[in-house]
Amino acid sequence: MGRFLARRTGESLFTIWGVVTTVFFITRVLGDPATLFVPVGATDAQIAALNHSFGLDLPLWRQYLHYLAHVVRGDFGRSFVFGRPAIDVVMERLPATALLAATAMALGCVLGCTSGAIAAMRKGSLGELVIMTVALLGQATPVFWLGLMLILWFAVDLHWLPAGGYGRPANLVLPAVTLAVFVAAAIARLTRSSILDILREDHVRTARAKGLYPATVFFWHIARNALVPVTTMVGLLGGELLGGSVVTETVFGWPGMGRLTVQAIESLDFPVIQAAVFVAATLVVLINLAVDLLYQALDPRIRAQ
Amino acid sequence: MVEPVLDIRNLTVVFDTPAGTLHAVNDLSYTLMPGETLGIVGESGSGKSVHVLTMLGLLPCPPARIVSGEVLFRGRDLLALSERELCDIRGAEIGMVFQDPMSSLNPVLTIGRQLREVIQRHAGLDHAQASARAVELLGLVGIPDPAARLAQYPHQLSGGMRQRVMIAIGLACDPTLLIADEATTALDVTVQAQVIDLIRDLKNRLGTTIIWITHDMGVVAELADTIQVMYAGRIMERGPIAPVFHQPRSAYSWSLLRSLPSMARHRRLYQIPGSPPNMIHPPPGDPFAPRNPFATPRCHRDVPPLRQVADSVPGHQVAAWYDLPAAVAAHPEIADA
Amino acid sequence: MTRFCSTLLHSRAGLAGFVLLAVFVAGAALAPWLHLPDPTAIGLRTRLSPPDWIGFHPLGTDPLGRDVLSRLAFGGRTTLAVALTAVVLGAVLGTAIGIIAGFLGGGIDRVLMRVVDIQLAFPLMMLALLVVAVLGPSIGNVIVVLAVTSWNRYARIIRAQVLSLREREFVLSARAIGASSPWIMVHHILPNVATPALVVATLELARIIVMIAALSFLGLGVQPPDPDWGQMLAEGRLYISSAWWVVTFPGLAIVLTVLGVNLFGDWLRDYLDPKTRSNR
Amino acid sequence: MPEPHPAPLIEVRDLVRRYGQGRLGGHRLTAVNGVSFSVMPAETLGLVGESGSGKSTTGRMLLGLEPLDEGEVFFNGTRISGLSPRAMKPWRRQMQVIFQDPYGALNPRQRVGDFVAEPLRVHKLAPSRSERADRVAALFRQVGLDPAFMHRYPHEFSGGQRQRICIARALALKPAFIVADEPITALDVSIQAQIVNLFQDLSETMGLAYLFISHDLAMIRYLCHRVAVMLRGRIVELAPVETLFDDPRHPYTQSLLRAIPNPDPDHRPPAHPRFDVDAHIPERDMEMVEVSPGHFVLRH
Amino acid sequence: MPGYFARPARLLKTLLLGTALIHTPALARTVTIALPGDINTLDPDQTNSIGTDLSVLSNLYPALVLRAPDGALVPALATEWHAVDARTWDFTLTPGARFIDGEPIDAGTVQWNVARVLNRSKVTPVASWYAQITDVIALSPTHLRIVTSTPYPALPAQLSMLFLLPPKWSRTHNPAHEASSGGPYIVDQIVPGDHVSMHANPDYFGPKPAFDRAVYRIIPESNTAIYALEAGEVDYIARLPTDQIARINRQGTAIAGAVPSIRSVFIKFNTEKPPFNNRMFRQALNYAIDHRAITDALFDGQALPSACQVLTPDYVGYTPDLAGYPYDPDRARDLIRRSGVDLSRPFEFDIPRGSYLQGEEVGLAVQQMFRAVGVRTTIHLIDFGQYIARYRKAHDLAPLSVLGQAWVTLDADGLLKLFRTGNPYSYWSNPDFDAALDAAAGTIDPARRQSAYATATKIMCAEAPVAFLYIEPATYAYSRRLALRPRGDTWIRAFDMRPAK
Repeated sequence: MGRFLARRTGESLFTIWGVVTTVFFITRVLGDPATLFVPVGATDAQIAALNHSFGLDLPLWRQYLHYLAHVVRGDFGRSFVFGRPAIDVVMERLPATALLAATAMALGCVLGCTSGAIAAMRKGSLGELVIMTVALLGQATPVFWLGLMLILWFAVDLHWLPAGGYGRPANLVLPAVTLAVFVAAAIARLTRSSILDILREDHVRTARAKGLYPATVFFWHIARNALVPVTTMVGLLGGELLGGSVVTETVFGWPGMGRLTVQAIESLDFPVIQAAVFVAATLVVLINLAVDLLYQALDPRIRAQ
Repeated sequence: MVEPVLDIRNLTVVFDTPAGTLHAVNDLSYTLMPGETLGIVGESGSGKSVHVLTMLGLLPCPPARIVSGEVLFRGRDLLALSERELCDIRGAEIGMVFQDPMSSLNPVLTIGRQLREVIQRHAGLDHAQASARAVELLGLVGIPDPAARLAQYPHQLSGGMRQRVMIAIGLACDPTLLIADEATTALDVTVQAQVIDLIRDLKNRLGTTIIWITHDMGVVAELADTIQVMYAGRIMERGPIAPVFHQPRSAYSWSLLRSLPSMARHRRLYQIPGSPPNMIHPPPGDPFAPRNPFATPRCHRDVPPLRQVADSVPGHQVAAWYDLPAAVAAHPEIADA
Repeated sequence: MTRFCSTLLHSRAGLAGFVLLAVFVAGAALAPWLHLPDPTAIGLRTRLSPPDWIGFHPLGTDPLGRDVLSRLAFGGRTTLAVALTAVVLGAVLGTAIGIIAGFLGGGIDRVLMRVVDIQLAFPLMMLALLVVAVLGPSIGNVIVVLAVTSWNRYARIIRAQVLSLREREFVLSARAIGASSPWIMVHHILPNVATPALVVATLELARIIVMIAALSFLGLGVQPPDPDWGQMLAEGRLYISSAWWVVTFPGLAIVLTVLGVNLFGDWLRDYLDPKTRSNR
Repeated sequence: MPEPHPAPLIEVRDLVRRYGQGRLGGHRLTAVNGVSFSVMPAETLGLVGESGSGKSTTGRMLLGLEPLDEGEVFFNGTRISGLSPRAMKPWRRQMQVIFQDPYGALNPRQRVGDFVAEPLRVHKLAPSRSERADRVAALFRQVGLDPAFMHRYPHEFSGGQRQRICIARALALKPAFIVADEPITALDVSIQAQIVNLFQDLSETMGLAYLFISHDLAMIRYLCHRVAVMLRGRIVELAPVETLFDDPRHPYTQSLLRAIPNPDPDHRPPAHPRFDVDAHIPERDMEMVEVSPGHFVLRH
Repeated sequence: MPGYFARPARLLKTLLLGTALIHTPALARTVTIALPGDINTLDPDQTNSIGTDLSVLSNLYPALVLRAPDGALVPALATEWHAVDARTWDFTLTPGARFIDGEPIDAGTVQWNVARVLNRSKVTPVASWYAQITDVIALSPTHLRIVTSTPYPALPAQLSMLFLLPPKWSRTHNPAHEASSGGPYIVDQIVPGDHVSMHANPDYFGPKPAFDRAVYRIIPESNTAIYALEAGEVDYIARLPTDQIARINRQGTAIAGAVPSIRSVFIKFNTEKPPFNNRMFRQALNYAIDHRAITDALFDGQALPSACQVLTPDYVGYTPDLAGYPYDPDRARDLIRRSGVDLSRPFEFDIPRGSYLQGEEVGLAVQQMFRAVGVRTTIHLIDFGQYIARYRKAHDLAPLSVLGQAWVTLDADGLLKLFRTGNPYSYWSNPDFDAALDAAAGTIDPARRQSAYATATKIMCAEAPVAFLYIEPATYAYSRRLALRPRGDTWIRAFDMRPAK
């Protein structure tokens, strides 16, 4: 266990280093932020002075070493736009994204697992057809389009829910549902297929041969085992949600990290881009680590290795 | 007259596959008396596993479909019972042991849980009592340090130990009937020998009625009272073990025995020509006829009924249109080939 | 081929997917011969005309007065062509890397798998945004971005397949006759990972179509005036409340195409799955 | 170990194979531990043992399909272990392998004719397509298959037919020696005899030598000239087949022989004596001793 | 309590209890304003975004002068001002003004703030706005003198962008994300990326704002903003597409409209590279543009065509009645033929994405118009950041690009200078134009400046370094609860708004 954690931590650190390095070099070819920050009419000297204050006049390798040395201490530099430590700017937006992603994930998991399980256990029924059709449609619908359509129906036509904004539970409903549809669709399909796979396994036959109640067989011998692949999917989707909330946040004006990143890329705010990518990557790595640990809890065979 | 534990009558099971209807079990009838150990021998596709799984409601329907027949277990027709009633019988009155103990045990639950749940389900014991019973059962099947095993997972045990756990589960509620489906096939010979000893011992001590399904003539010979040779979903020959081994009356049992190396030292092995029949399009008559050098024209036409062998012990039955000893005598070159 | 057709005809879902896909692919492929108005012809005086089923603009016009139906057909050409190219590129790259990593193992494998890890940790959309921002938006760059964000899915799955194939006895048997590693990779591994690669490719095709739309929506995709579904959505989204047809039709086109791909892909996976193939 | 015969076809000396990482206290499993034996021309040597005893690994090491941690392999007196794949290639023509699982041994995406022809292509033995087709047809006939099946795919064949295809491929290079790794275990009972008979025919007509790996002692006794018994990576007993069956010396061999299910209902043993494998794991420094000519037992 | 950023715990509480301080329409004394972009910084010296950052800050910090909705410069902290000579300006300040922390707002405050902007060691992006200031002298707490290096008639206008921070407070706080106040409003809460709420400052030295509370909500998607307005969640939105104006007015819940903004949009030619160094070709392209189609069809009649100049009527130095290029494709084709330009390959045409109202549509329309006269172009939608880097840093503009320019002081001087020889933003060189600009810069006499700019403008019209398009409309929509005067210079200030009668 200790060895496992040590190895995984080492790998995770390497992964984060890779991400942090990649984003550094990508940002450096993005453009010249100083020209963007000065008002029209500024002189070359003013631009150069600004570049100097951003630290962008150093040779690339020195910028990189400087950057690495600071990243290690959790310092991504001051945001060009916000004039404050970039990591603070990002961390401020993290709760909003986390709230959205977590709500969408929870909603998606509950919906997806339930409907997937129903579809698998009632294979061939009308219910399965309906659930799977909805799930396929859910997977096929681009998130941003669904978002726009939901706004059109629920905010504009029906006036049931606010079109955007942040702060009250009502604001959360539409963006969370928009994201949850995708999650639920993916999980429903996976749950169904893993349950169908597990139904074919010998140990389910054993459980039934023991005369256990169908509910016991379902929860302890089918659902319990189906959790393993579903957990993987949840881990993967978690990462995707964090990165993929970009579009949803834009559509709903949700003050999260995704929108911040798009804005930072547009305004060439290198420190914020770097910090945002770092935070997102760290979260993905942590989610993967958590999934691995959860795996061990769920599957004793993995624990043994 | 003692009432049979199991009385199967005209059971026919088919599978609906995209390629057509697969005839898995064809008009199968037999009875099993209390305390009897029945060894069912057959190759893959002979219907030996399918028929027991169907009667316990363990095969998914569809694709499986029971066309006809009844299965009387202590007088009750299993096929007419509701799933709920069947649940009460499975695990309690009928215990099962499956082939691959690795895949037949749930890998993510402890041995203890998998034992306890069947005990608690049927015997109505509480957790502590069920644990105690589980320890007792593990001891019964010869697992050393049984108490410590309860917290272990299947993958932490050796194959032999896992199969003993399976047997313990099968025996957990003192079943009237224990069905072992290829229970030793996946095990090493030495372990297999131990499991056979164990079953024989349990049979003597508990008086359990046993159906032992295998493809290994040797295992049957060591364990069973009655042997039933199946081929293509039908019984080819059935009877007390000694006469069937010494004087088989079905060409199929005869061929099987003669193809065994242990029976044919320094002689060329008897080679059964052809390959097992396609059960979607089974041959019209005796299913073994196409591979049987002694087949008569009638064999290719009509399905022979299972009948008592006239000149053998009572209960020795065969399904054949030919008289095997006569046929072998008439064609010594086949027997020696 | 006969088996393909007969099995397909027996699967309602697979057939529905195939038909949906066929309709959109045919519409896209045949667009130039359908006598549609020029999809780039601007008519400012007729901008945002509502759908007129029997008139000149059956699906209405967009904010620049261009014919929505025509843009949908020609946009399908772009979207599907870009998606297919990206899928093929990603599949070839990912499969090659997956085979090499899985079969050769060792240091190469470790390095490649770390790269996969790094890319997986890099939020996909952010990576796409950054790469397009660096390379500048163009069809070619969109294809590159999509292929780059896609190869690791093939690589991971193919590598896992190869790891188990490598232990299969026919590979050992090929070694036993003295076949070299490249020979085995080409003659034995590649044919056997073609099916999983195809299955991943259908899933990826669906994902990539949505991804193209998302990139276009954020303004990073295909460059105007060439039509593209995602770009039509992006251009039309300002007008969603005043001209519903501008966003509804391209949105539906994406949904139905992806649905078709998914349905057909699911069926194809079952069809190609050896477990369901030979009823043993 | 002294050799009973002067010129063995195959000789292996002190093969060792370890699995797992050795560093940081990770446990290493020694799958094969100092295995030595030889196979004479046209001889069938049986290798028997429980699953995990290292018998398959030994066969693969012998063929160079598995790296050797220690030890040497000689073919006709020439050392062939440690050769590069290129240098090994000519020797591959002399030794072939047949595997247990006829479903896994065939490439499902390759026509069986191509599968059988592959060795000819790899060794450039039959350059033209028609020449190859003729050779393949001849091989098909040799193993009792209709050459018309050449263009079919593996899934169209039964287990027994597949095993014949595998044998045809192994024969394509006209080897002198074949490692048969549990070749009949996965087959239906009614088919096993067909394959065993084919092995015997080939041995007689082509003078093939076999290393016959099996856990089926009855089959070993029927088919082999000599038998080696493996336990946890060591050979514990090696003897001519009748000697071994009549006079087993090692307790493990004894327990194995007693465990064979006897298809004779009149000879039911009262109970099989229990043999605890873990109590008899061969120690490292144990040596083989010759108890009678050609009969070697690991001292216990 | 001074401004602060909500801590996550507070945020969570707010969320759970649903008691966010966003107003509900029932409270008549609150105005909720939708901002089209994020509030990036609260430090007035770190931002040049009028429509977002500075609009919010104008409610919090005092300025010497303010630009009223009608475009006039009106007193704020400075009650009156005049030019002492061409380079010296005197300001009289309101006595007794204080920040909420008690610091006085006086001449010293201004002095400190100007010094802060112009500080060489800690560069601020907006330093260029005030670069001509050489000296700030506090003659007394209420009497301020500012000296410039050259005659600078636009100084008061420029100072309407300068918001005064409390010097003492600034030493112990980070003005980038903390706010004090000395203006009409005091911050209540800031949720980054979502909203800023504020209440009226009872001690403000100026006129009391009409609304007790003001909330700025950030809604970047114009659709979402429109829906929010229709749902009554916000009272004011800006930058909506012109086709929404009629629709909103038809619905009647809100009032929508457009006024000419201070930004004119044109196609900038890279006149440094052939064939755009060819005047005849540039003129031809001007003839090829159907301005009416753009302003009437694309902008639903809400935009005005440019009068052959980059200035709009709001600028000092605007030349009225300048005859431009009529739409004449035949003439355009003729000129192109005579110019001898090789049209075999398409020209690159950059459009900065999302920068101008319906800018992409305009670009596409222009592309079609150019194609009609045989000039083919390839469009690239690029980020504004990349566009400006190409424009300014690399000095490598595409042959054609859509550009909109404005100058905050509404003075021709600033905007026209961008086309002067040697200016880093200029790709064009014309000695007569330069001379006219120099003549204007040498004086503060309005008449002489006007005539000099008229000369410059006419030269530019004839030489056509750009293809003149239109004056970007400033669109808006506001709830019927509100009364306000729409303005074209993108300021969105709560204290300008009043409840409707």
